[in-house]
Amino acid sequence: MTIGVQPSRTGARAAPSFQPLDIARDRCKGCELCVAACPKHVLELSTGAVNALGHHPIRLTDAAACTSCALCARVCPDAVFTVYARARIVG
Amino acid sequence: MTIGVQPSRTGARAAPSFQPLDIARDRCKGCELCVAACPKHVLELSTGAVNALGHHPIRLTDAAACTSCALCARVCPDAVFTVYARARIVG
Amino acid sequence: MSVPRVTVERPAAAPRPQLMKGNEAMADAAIEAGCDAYFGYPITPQAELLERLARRMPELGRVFIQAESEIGAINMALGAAATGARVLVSTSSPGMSLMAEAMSYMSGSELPMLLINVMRGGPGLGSIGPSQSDYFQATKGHGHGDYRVPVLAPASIAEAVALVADGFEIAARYRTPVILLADGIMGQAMEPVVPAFRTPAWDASAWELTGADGRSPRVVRSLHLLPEDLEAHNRHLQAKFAAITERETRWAGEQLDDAEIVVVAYGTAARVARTAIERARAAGLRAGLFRPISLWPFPTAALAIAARRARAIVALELSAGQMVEDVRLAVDTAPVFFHGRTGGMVPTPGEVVDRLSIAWALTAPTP
Amino acid sequence: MSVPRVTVERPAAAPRPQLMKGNEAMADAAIEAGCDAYFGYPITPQAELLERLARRMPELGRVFIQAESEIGAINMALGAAATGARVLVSTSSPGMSLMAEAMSYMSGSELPMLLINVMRGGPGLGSIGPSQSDYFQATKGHGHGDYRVPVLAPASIAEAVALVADGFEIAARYRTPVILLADGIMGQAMEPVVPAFRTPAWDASAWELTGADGRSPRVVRSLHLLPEDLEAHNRHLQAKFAAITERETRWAGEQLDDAEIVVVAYGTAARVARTAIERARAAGLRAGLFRPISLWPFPTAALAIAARRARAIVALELSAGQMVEDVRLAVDTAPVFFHGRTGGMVPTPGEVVDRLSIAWALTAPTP
Amino acid sequence: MEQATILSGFGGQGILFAGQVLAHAGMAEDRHVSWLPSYGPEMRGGTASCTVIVSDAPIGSPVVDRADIVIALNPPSLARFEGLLAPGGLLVLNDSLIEAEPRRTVMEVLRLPCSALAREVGDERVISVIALGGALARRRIVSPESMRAALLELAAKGGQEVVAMNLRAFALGFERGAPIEA
Amino acid sequence: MEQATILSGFGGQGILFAGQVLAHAGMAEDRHVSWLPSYGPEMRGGTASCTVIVSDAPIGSPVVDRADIVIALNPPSLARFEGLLAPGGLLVLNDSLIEAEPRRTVMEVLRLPCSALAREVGDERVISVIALGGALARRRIVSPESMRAALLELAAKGGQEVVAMNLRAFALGFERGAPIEA
Amino acid sequence: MTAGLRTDDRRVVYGRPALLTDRSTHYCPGCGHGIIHRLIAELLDELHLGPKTIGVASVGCSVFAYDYLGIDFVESPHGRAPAVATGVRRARPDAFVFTYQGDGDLAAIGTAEIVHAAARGERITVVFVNNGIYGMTGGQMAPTTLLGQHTTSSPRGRESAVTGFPIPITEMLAILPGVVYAARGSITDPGQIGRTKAMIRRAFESQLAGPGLSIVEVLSTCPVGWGMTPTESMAHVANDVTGVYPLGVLVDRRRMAMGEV
Amino acid sequence: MTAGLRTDDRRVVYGRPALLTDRSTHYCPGCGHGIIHRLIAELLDELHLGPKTIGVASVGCSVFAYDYLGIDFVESPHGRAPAVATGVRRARPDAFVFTYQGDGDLAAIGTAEIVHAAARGERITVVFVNNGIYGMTGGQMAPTTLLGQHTTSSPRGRESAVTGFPIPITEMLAILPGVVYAARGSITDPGQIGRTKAMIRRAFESQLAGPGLSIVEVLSTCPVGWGMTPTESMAHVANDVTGVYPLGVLVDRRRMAMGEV
Ligand SMILES: Cc1ncc(C[n+]2csc(CCOP(=O)(O)OP(=O)(O)O)c2C)c(N)n1
Ligand SMILES: Cc1ncc(C[n+]2csc(CCOP(=O)(O)OP(=O)(O)O)c2C)c(N)n1
Ligand code: SF4
Ligand code: SF4
Ligand code: SF4
Ligand code: SF4
Repeated sequence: MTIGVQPSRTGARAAPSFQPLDIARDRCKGCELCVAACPKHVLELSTGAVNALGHHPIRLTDAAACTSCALCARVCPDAVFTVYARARIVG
Repeated sequence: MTIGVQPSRTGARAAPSFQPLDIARDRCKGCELCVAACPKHVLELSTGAVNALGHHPIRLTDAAACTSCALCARVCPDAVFTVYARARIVG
Repeated sequence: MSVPRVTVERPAAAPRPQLMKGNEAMADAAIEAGCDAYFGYPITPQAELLERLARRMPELGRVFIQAESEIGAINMALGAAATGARVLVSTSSPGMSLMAEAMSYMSGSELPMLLINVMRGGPGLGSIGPSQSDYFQATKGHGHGDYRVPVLAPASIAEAVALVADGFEIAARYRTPVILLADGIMGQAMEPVVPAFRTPAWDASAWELTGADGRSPRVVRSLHLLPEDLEAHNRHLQAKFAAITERETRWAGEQLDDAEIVVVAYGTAARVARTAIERARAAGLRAGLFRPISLWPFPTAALAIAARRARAIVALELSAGQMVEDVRLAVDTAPVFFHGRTGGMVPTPGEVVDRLSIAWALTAPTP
Repeated sequence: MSVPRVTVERPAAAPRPQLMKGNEAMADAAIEAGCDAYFGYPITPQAELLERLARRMPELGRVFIQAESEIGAINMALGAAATGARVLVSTSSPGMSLMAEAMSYMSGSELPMLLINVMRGGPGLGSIGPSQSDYFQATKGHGHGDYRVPVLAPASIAEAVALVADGFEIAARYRTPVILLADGIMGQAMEPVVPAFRTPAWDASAWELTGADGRSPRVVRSLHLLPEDLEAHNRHLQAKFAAITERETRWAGEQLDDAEIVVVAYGTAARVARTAIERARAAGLRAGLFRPISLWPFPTAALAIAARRARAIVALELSAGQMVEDVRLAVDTAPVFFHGRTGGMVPTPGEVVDRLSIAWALTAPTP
Repeated sequence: MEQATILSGFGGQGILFAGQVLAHAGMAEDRHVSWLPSYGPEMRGGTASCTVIVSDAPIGSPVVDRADIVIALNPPSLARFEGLLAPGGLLVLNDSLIEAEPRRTVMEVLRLPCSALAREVGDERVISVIALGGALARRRIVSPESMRAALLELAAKGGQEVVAMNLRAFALGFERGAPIEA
Repeated sequence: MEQATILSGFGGQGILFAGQVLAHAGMAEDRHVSWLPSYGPEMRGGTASCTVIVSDAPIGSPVVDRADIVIALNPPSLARFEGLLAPGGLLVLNDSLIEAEPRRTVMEVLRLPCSALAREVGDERVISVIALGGALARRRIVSPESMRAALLELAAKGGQEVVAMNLRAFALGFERGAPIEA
Repeated sequence: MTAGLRTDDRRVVYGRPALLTDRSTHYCPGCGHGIIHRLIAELLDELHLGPKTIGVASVGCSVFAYDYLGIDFVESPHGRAPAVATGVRRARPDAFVFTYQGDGDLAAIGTAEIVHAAARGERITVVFVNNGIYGMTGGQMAPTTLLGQHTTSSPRGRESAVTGFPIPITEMLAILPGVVYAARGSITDPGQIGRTKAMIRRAFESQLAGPGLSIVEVLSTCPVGWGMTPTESMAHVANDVTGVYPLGVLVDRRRMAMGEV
Repeated sequence: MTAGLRTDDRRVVYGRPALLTDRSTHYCPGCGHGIIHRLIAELLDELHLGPKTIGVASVGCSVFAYDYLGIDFVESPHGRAPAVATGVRRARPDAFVFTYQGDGDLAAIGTAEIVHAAARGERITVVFVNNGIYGMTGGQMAPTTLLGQHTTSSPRGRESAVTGFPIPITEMLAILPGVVYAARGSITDPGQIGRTKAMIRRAFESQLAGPGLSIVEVLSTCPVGWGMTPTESMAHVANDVTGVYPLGVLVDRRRMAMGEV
């Protein structure tokens, strides 16, 4: 399931409501490896909050800027991310 | 004490009574490694006799033919031999 | 998917007794018992057992590995047992000591195995002479933690053959390692053996690892990091040990009915005792033999009963005195004497008779 | 030529109590006792002991080696001890199991060493919680062969400090390994310790290997291939063990004078017992504490005496019941009850009080 | 008299340190003390806790089945240790992380927003010292002076900065913990 | 009746083999038998020995403190086992290697030049079979027939040649051992 | 033609592998074990090996691997995983067998077991996670620890005079004919993680292909034991550790045998 | 000028070394241990090391080395000699320390101990006697046994498919920086015996010169275990064994360091 599919090349900006990442907040340990890996710098810890494990979980600051490159998912030790791209239009 | 001293080069045949080898008979185990090592073929087992260890011990068949090369002593696992050469005449 | 089983071809000839060396007889018994895999490391006086299996197991398409060490051997056994295989390991005293950690793991992980220890004189490198000085190790504190291992001790080569099958059976029934505790003489001597071998039942379906195919994954483990969990596991183990104590305690008695002196001895010591008792009776001493066959569980109750009418108990061991502690725990109706030889020495019937006479004299009923 | 000795600089400050972790206190005590060389391998819950010595031993120009394994560690200890060095090794239960063979060798070779086992829950990998389930292993059948090892069990960190020095002393006096048997709590807890450390005498001239310079060669060995020789050696060892039993048996009693219920417990269990006994007495139960300090030799005679006037004995352990066997061997004048927790669980004073009440009730003198 | 305090929370909340400070303070007052950490499964991340006993007599069991004070800095801690609190005992809760109400009532409860206060002070790790300050305001196991002295000694290796911060934290907790009618 | 035979000599003198032959012969006569080798220090070179018990009743100790026959093929063996011989027992000595006289007298002694005879037969390793033949001529522990049968069975793997040699050796020993007045 | 797209028209680009269980791990934040577990789960998924796999756990922080990977598992005493795996392999010729071992486990106490499993050419795969330290027991020195590295048992930094040199155990194993594949990777960035995954895939495939032991050493991190942040730890591996333990394939005898280039 | 010679005018050309005790050994006829013992005795004599030497015996036929060499000796459990020697070395920095180990002892059960003594660079010398078999216990297969070789535990000859390949343990050790000298010799004839003696001398001198472990593997014989005559055994080593275990110096880091050629 990790085949490096590229996000759809629709050219257009994703509709703001599109969510490229599902984040399993309570799995996050705030190690910030994904923060370092994200080329768009759209990941940061929510220092306000503490999750079930006692850590400040990660959050996506700008969904629109995320290119679904999945680098965060590839470096995350806790498999926190599910990464989505827009579906291509069939036909 | 194992420095490879060569036997005296007197040219002359050793007097028959000269004994180049002391053989600790009761240490010998009859392995015949010395027999194989002896270039002059003057070592053989005394099949008639049995020593304290129950083996046929080695014997020197021809003292005169022994050149005191000490090869037997170098291969003997049981340090059976003490090898002598004629003393050189001083002066 | 289950462990490759090899159908055992029974010896063609009618079972006429064969003169067999103890080590080789135990090896053949293991094969007949359906042993799938053997792991061992050479050591005197059990080497012939390993050598016999080195030849026969491959012929039967079964697993034989001479490991790099006893630690390697028993951990291979642990792995094979986790897959449901019927595993045999054999060694002698120093090698046994090296298996302490893995024995604790296997008991904790509830993995069955038959482990034969052909004891030699200790401590340390000691000698290779026959000995019974690993009794404490086998029955009490070998590895760390609260666990017990059934221990069977043969007093003849024929019995050794029978106990190999019984050992596999107990191992599988209770999912526990089992020790067959023999001494150098049981391993080295030759006696007639009627090849009446036995293949006990073996059902590994409850624990065997096969790959999680069509069922949820299984984990064979001894780690329970939460003390609450580990205690629960220990309770389960202790209940199992209680059941074994209840059901698997074994012993034999000879001439106990009128015995006023009861000799307690196992293995080779029991053989010496038998001759001594003959001579003692010839001399008018009413002696009898109580022979534990399972050393753990120790036949405590049976011995207490056998001891009731006795005026003296004599524990005889090829050791400085180990089993005698269990004898004392069992008997409080008569004085318990001890006689033992160590380091590979074997008590002679004569010296045992002397001991019996002394005990007899010391306990003479005051008129 | 003798082992490099480092003169120990006493702490400058007047000995005012310091709050110390058990593992670190034992490490410091070993240094003060003149320990020349430490060999160990990391394992919870004793790691701080190794870590403390990793820092301090090199500062003092002494030997610290973290070995590749527990087997490496104890065999390094064997080598260092053979040269006359004052050697310390520490580990926890699984590591202890791996040391069985070398322990048998060291006892057989009559080499002194102090070995600290900070016990954790078993069997197998178990848990890292505190436990006393290596009692059998330490006092009975750890390694192969007929040998015994003095075992000292501290019930406070201050006592652990004292027993480290005593342990070295006994080791040298009798040329034997000595086990200091602590549990996880003794290793992990902090208590005030008055640094009244002690440097016991140590004379290795009788056995130390120095190179055969101006004397005939010495051999440190456990092999005696002729059973006659090995038996003679075993006789010598047994005589030594008898001497140790005679002279080095240690125990402590609390409120035994009027005790009708005697709690037998060592280490952390004894601490819990103390609290329970307070509460029990508050409730009118006359209970007292018998605390073995040497587990081998076990204070059999002293316990028998202490038990005379008691109507019940309660053995309390962090195990499924091991020391209780020695208690039963010692006591036949009153019923022996057992209470234990396993796997890293510690009995609470409350549950112990309940047990005492039950024993009290069950043994109520019939009017 | 023997008083047992249990401190519990996430690793990284300075639980073990705070417990040692308390034990040192007790020792400074020539009392008997023992400090017992949880060194078990909690090691990696998860919850850390320790038990500190301060007593006038030699201490028996370092493991307690009754605590006079329980300081719970996260929800699992409350669940785990609430039951050990002796009747009339003091329960200190970290309001910032614990919404739940204690199940039992026969006890005194002190709610402090420890996490928030810690951020005020400037370092999450002083959260335990804050809570301990609050606890001591209600139960004088040891005197505030002994606590400050112990803090000075133990925080010293961290440097002036750390010492100051810890003293602030203790003072803050002690102040917020003071009974209203005091 | 229980009869114990001890065979002892140098390794390589076929001691253990001869003992097994005797045990087999006993088994063939449906008697109880046990064979116990010395597997001790003697392993490497040195002396080898074994104890064979043939009995009408189940056998107790495989280790004996009284032997009915002692076969000593070299000096150390005589020294070691002479003492175990029961009064009236039979001592077979290898005259070729043993000059010493037995210390005890209450026994029957058979001296045979076993080594020499073995060389006659053509292989040093049959020396034990020769001695055993001599012993059986004096003590019918088992019948010569059973012995021959056992030899046939056990020497078989060595091939015809070896079998023949062993039979010759046994016959030779048996003949030389026969009491003069027979 | 973006018209008609609804926000829920999403394709999974990257998802949690099926063989990873739901439990969150006990590993410290940023610990490399999590990443390596994920790679194994992905590969077992991709190669459809889950149902025939028997994992062999070792003693170290990763002992709990069996809680996180949804496959059959057996636990080994510390260092003995290769011996345990040997038993599994011989008794189950048809299973897929791998061990997961730390450097303390494999390169210290388990030296004899790994060397002889390799010498025997056991058909198993070894995932060797080298974080240069004993993580589980509190960050003591390992035989793999770098010179000068500070640990709880080398407080002054590892000194070669007293403790010798970091042990290149995989290089030692690579010279054994029984080893069919040996490689060393790291997890310092998505690229290295990808390369390491390819190595483990090759090792797995080597086992499926035939006899011989395959091993992949993964240079990992122990942020807590090293006293670094996870990000610093990754940088440390990339900059310093790989200097002592070079990355790459040490031997690939299948390729050599098949004359592949 | 041969006149005036009396028959008792003799010079010792070769005598029993002083450090060999008077006892005759328990070794089988023609066993290589005897020759190697003698070489060690000769060298300790020549280097005047006897009085400062502590030998470390291992478990094997040679365990009795302490009966035959007149020096201080300590016995080790099977395989642990390098660990025991480490303890001796650390506690007695000024002693001369060597172990004498068979191949079963060193290359099987003792693998971890020798590897880590080498990794630590312990200043000890290891005399490693490789006779390719377990002699003392009756001639079972060792990890060093040649493929096809018949032993009591490989009755059909060693098969690589089941038991793997002969282990080149000295080659493995040689790559460790802690090993200052590693060489392999044999004793098949007076010439080889001389060369082997020179290797052991170099190894001893390396220990005297400074840190690092030195090891000499000696290809020896076990006539009894091999079922050959002593002479056949020597030929077997010369013709077959040396093909698998090439003779020569594997590494000499002192020389390398000192830029010697
Ligand atoms: C016989 C034994 N010795 C020691 C231990 C303690 N122990 C647990 S894990 C471990 C080593 C962990 O280091 P590593 O293998 O590098 O794995 P990591 O934790 O670093 O991932 C040790 C020594 C043990 N459990 N058993
Ligand atoms: C723990 C342990 N396992 C096994 C043995 C039995 N044993 C004695 S010597 C030996 C190996 C001998 O082989 P090697 O080291 O090659 O020396 P050799 O006898 O061939 O000279 C073994 C396995 C033992 N004494 N201790
Ligand atoms: S890498 Fe994973 S665990 Fe780490 S911060 Fe990002 S999401 Fe959280
Ligand atoms: S080499 Fe030595 S032992 Fe062998 S036959 Fe010659 S003298 Fe005898
Ligand atoms: S201690 Fe190190 S290896 Fe263990 S989980 Fe934490 S970071 Fe990972
Ligand atoms: S068995 Fe082999 S190694 Fe041992 S002494 Fe005999 S010939 Fe030498």
